[in-house]
Amino acid sequence: MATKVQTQEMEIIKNMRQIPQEELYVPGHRTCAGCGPALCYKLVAKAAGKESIFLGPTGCMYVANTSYLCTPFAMPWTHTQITNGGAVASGIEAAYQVLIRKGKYKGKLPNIVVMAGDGGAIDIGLQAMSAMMYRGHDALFVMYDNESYANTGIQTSPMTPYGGKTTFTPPGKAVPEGKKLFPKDAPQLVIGGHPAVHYVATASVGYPVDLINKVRKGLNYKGPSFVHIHSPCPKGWIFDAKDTIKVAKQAVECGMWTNYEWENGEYTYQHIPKTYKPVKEFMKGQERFNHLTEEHIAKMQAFITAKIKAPGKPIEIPVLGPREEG
Amino acid sequence: MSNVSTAKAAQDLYEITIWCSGVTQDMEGRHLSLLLANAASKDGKHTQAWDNYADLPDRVGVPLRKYARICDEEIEMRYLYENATPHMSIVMNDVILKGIDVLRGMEKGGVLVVNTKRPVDEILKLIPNKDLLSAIVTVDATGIAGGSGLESLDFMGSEGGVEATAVGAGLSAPLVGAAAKVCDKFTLESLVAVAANKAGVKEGNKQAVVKTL
Amino acid sequence: MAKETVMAGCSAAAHAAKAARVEVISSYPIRPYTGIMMELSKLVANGDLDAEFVHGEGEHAQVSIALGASASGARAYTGSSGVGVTYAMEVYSPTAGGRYPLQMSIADRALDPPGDFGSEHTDVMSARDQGWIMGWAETPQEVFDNTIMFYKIGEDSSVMLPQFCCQDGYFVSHIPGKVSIPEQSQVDEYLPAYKPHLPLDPTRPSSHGPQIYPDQGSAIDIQRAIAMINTPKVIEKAVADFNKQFGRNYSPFVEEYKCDDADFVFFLQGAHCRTARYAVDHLRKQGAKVGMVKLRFVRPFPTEAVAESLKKFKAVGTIETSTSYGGAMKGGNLIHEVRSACYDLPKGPAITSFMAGLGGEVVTLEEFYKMAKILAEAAKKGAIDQYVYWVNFDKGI
Amino acid sequence: MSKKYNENFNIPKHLEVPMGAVIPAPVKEQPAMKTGNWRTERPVIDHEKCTLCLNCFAYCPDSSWHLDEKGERMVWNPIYCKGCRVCVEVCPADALRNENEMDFKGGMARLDKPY
Repeated sequence: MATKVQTQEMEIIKNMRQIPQEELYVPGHRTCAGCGPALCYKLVAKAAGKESIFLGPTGCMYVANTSYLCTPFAMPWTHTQITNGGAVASGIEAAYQVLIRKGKYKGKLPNIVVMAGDGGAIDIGLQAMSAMMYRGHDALFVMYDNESYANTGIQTSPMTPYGGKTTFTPPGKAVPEGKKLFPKDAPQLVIGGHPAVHYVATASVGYPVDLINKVRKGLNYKGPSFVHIHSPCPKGWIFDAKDTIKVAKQAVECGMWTNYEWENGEYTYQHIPKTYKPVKEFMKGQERFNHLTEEHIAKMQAFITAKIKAPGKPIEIPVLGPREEG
Repeated sequence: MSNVSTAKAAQDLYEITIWCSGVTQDMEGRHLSLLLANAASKDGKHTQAWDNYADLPDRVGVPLRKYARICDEEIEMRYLYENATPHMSIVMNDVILKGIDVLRGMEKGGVLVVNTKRPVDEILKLIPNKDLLSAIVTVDATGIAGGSGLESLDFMGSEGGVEATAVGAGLSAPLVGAAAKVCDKFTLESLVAVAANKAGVKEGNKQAVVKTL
Repeated sequence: MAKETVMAGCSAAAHAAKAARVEVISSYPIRPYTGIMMELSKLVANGDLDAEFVHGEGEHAQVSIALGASASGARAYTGSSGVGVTYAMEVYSPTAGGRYPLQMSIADRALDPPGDFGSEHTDVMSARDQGWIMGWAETPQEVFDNTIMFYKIGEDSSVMLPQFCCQDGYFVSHIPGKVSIPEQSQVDEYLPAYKPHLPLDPTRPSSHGPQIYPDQGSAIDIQRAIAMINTPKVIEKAVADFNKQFGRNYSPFVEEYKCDDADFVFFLQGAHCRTARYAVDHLRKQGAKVGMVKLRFVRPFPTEAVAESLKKFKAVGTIETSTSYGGAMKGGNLIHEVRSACYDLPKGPAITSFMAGLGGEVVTLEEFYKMAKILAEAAKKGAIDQYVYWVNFDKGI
Repeated sequence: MSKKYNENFNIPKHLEVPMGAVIPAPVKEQPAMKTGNWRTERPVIDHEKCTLCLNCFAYCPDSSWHLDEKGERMVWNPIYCKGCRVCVEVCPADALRNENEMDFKGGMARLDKPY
């Protein structure tokens, strides 16, 4: 007789005090001082708890966390290629389904969490992520978004904002704005085409309680969920390490980032400012935007103004793309 | 001990290891090694300057190493990871002395150059193996160079590219000036000639405090 | 009682996977291996096999899914052909290096360009140096048997390596042959449940695949090398036990056919061995002292067994079925391995190679006769004229 | 023919890698990667002013602030704190300040190598 697969029910918390004290992402890792993605990892690990399996596609949170032959992961963790986080997670989930069914594993289904960077989630890892979502595996895909390929020395990714200086988009005479493209809408990619997905959310390391709850809600759904977490990168965005939280909150205040949930087709928004500050506020604290002219900043503002009318939903892009410009 | 750190060059080399803080001092640290190598090269020596590859990727705040080597003849073992037996250590952030043995591998008679505002005796207290040193030099390079350090970020050099920034415009200039006080492998004139901030080199040389041990 | 059936190599692989009680299967369609997954999906759909059947979104994902499952403690099974095999290339090294003994069933197919469904071993031969066990079957029966044997070998605690279980596309995969399917209890007795090394398990947490110190690179490489060095002993026992349990007669590494008094031999792997046997029979009737040596494992390459066998002959012709463009012999891959294995023999055979069976072409009896002529000449002279002969395009052939 | 390759290699202890590079998970901390010596400035707490809001605990990327067992005081972990100063920035009660690490004796692990 096959054993029924039981899943875990994670508690929703109300305040800082209810954040578990126990560390599963333990101190002793080679991430930058003030690292946003490391903070993201810590909070997601607390949210998911001990009975979890984490996957780390190649990226900063692989290389920095596991150099050398030691890791800060108190829960089971495996490296995956930057390409295949979603696929390896699918294999792990499928294995646990059958092992529990056959009575070979006695516990509840572990919380399976992919911690992919923006590249490992919606660039080179998009295919595997999308397939995991499509197939309905009971796993959570977290995209810690530091808006670049940071591990390799800050190269542009599809999440790098317009105008962002990276080592692949250096501003120069011929290309004064550095990066010319606007970023992908990652949650929209998931929401738009995966019927097995019921929960997609965006969160920010600036709002830990909200972040933990979204991770837990995603885990509580029996099926795939996607949580996109804004994680400022002091090295890549070039700001003082002490300002990680300030930058995270500025992003929300300026409309560069919106915390929201998409649950069975319904959007709910969190931390919406009464009036948005100009995006310039967000940009001026980061050296990656220092080269931009007023014209570039206006272009960015036009994009954000259109976006914040209904965050998370498709927008009519109000600015010209690189092939449309004269 | 690993091969990376112990594979030795079998030549009579003068080895310099530079310690700095990750990201914020990365470029200036690299420039420091370049200035020393470039100056010695101008003085007719064979040289090599390079970053620690095994420390990559660079992280904000991580203790980071850069290397330079000077030799009278062509350097044979250019393809090593580290300086196994440094003759000179240069510390760009004094606090690194608290947490790391920057004299590791040094034989008796080496020298240490430290960027600090603090008195030399206070610095010496942080070095349990100071008997290896023949001299220590301190200089307030940060004070001389000015600025926050954040303005000199450029990641190209640490990944094998070429930086657009002039070599020796910041913190590295006064430190090489100070190093010239205790090392005859490069001349002050050549250092001034190769550095962007020439006044900084001279000022570092002037303000440096040498204590012979 | 064993069940006597007639089925093609694809079905044989599928039914062997069922007999091996695979627990996670990942699929993606590409001809000609597809039939394996079609058959397995039916077995799962009908409830004949309790396994998770995961539709991968490509071969790269297929191997990744199997890797995740194997790392979690489930017996994992996947497969592919041709460009599918090369698409998954990135994941082969992590699978072997992480010591996940999953199995990938290969029905060979030529690589592009242009599109060609036919068998050629270049697809998986391109992945031969990643630390996977690799060997070919000649018949659907051998496909069935190898599937079970390979799990037994790969999952041995001193080995723990993934396996490419190979068969020629179309010839073996699509042309039915006799397959005797043993009792499940017999298979269970031979192949116990998979015991992972240290799985991803919340009750005993571990970290898989962290970065290492820069100078531990060769130390982790030598681990895989040692596992491969251990494998022949395990193969020997696994094949002997298999023969005993199921009444078969497999040689562990190389099978000699009519070699006792042979002057020269064909040396090859896979489907074309079957034709070669008949070519040998016919040639012998005409008085030629010819035999055939069939290679069962390409990885680990059975250096001693090959040298031990080939030292008896005056000339050897490897029949390549794969390409090594610009390689040392400017032809295929096998000759490189065979010549290396024979290099230290005091009086080794003259060794040449034949490019045949490429892109799915049939290697005919006539072609074997022509090869025999060249080999007979080499045997007589004790030397070769060419390293490689492109059959149908070259001098005297 | 006898085998001409070795089956027993001497792998020095410090270069050994466990099978498949699979290692046991750490508990509470990873002592092989002590990061306290990255610090230029250290956060110093004024317990009188501290309201136990837990901001420092929640926002520390290096998990270096915790509530003590009695739940009365915040405890700082000097062995791993990298000195990023995030905690000082997020403290709403002005209970944390930065002080130069050089002004303190000890308080971090002294290492041979940077990793």
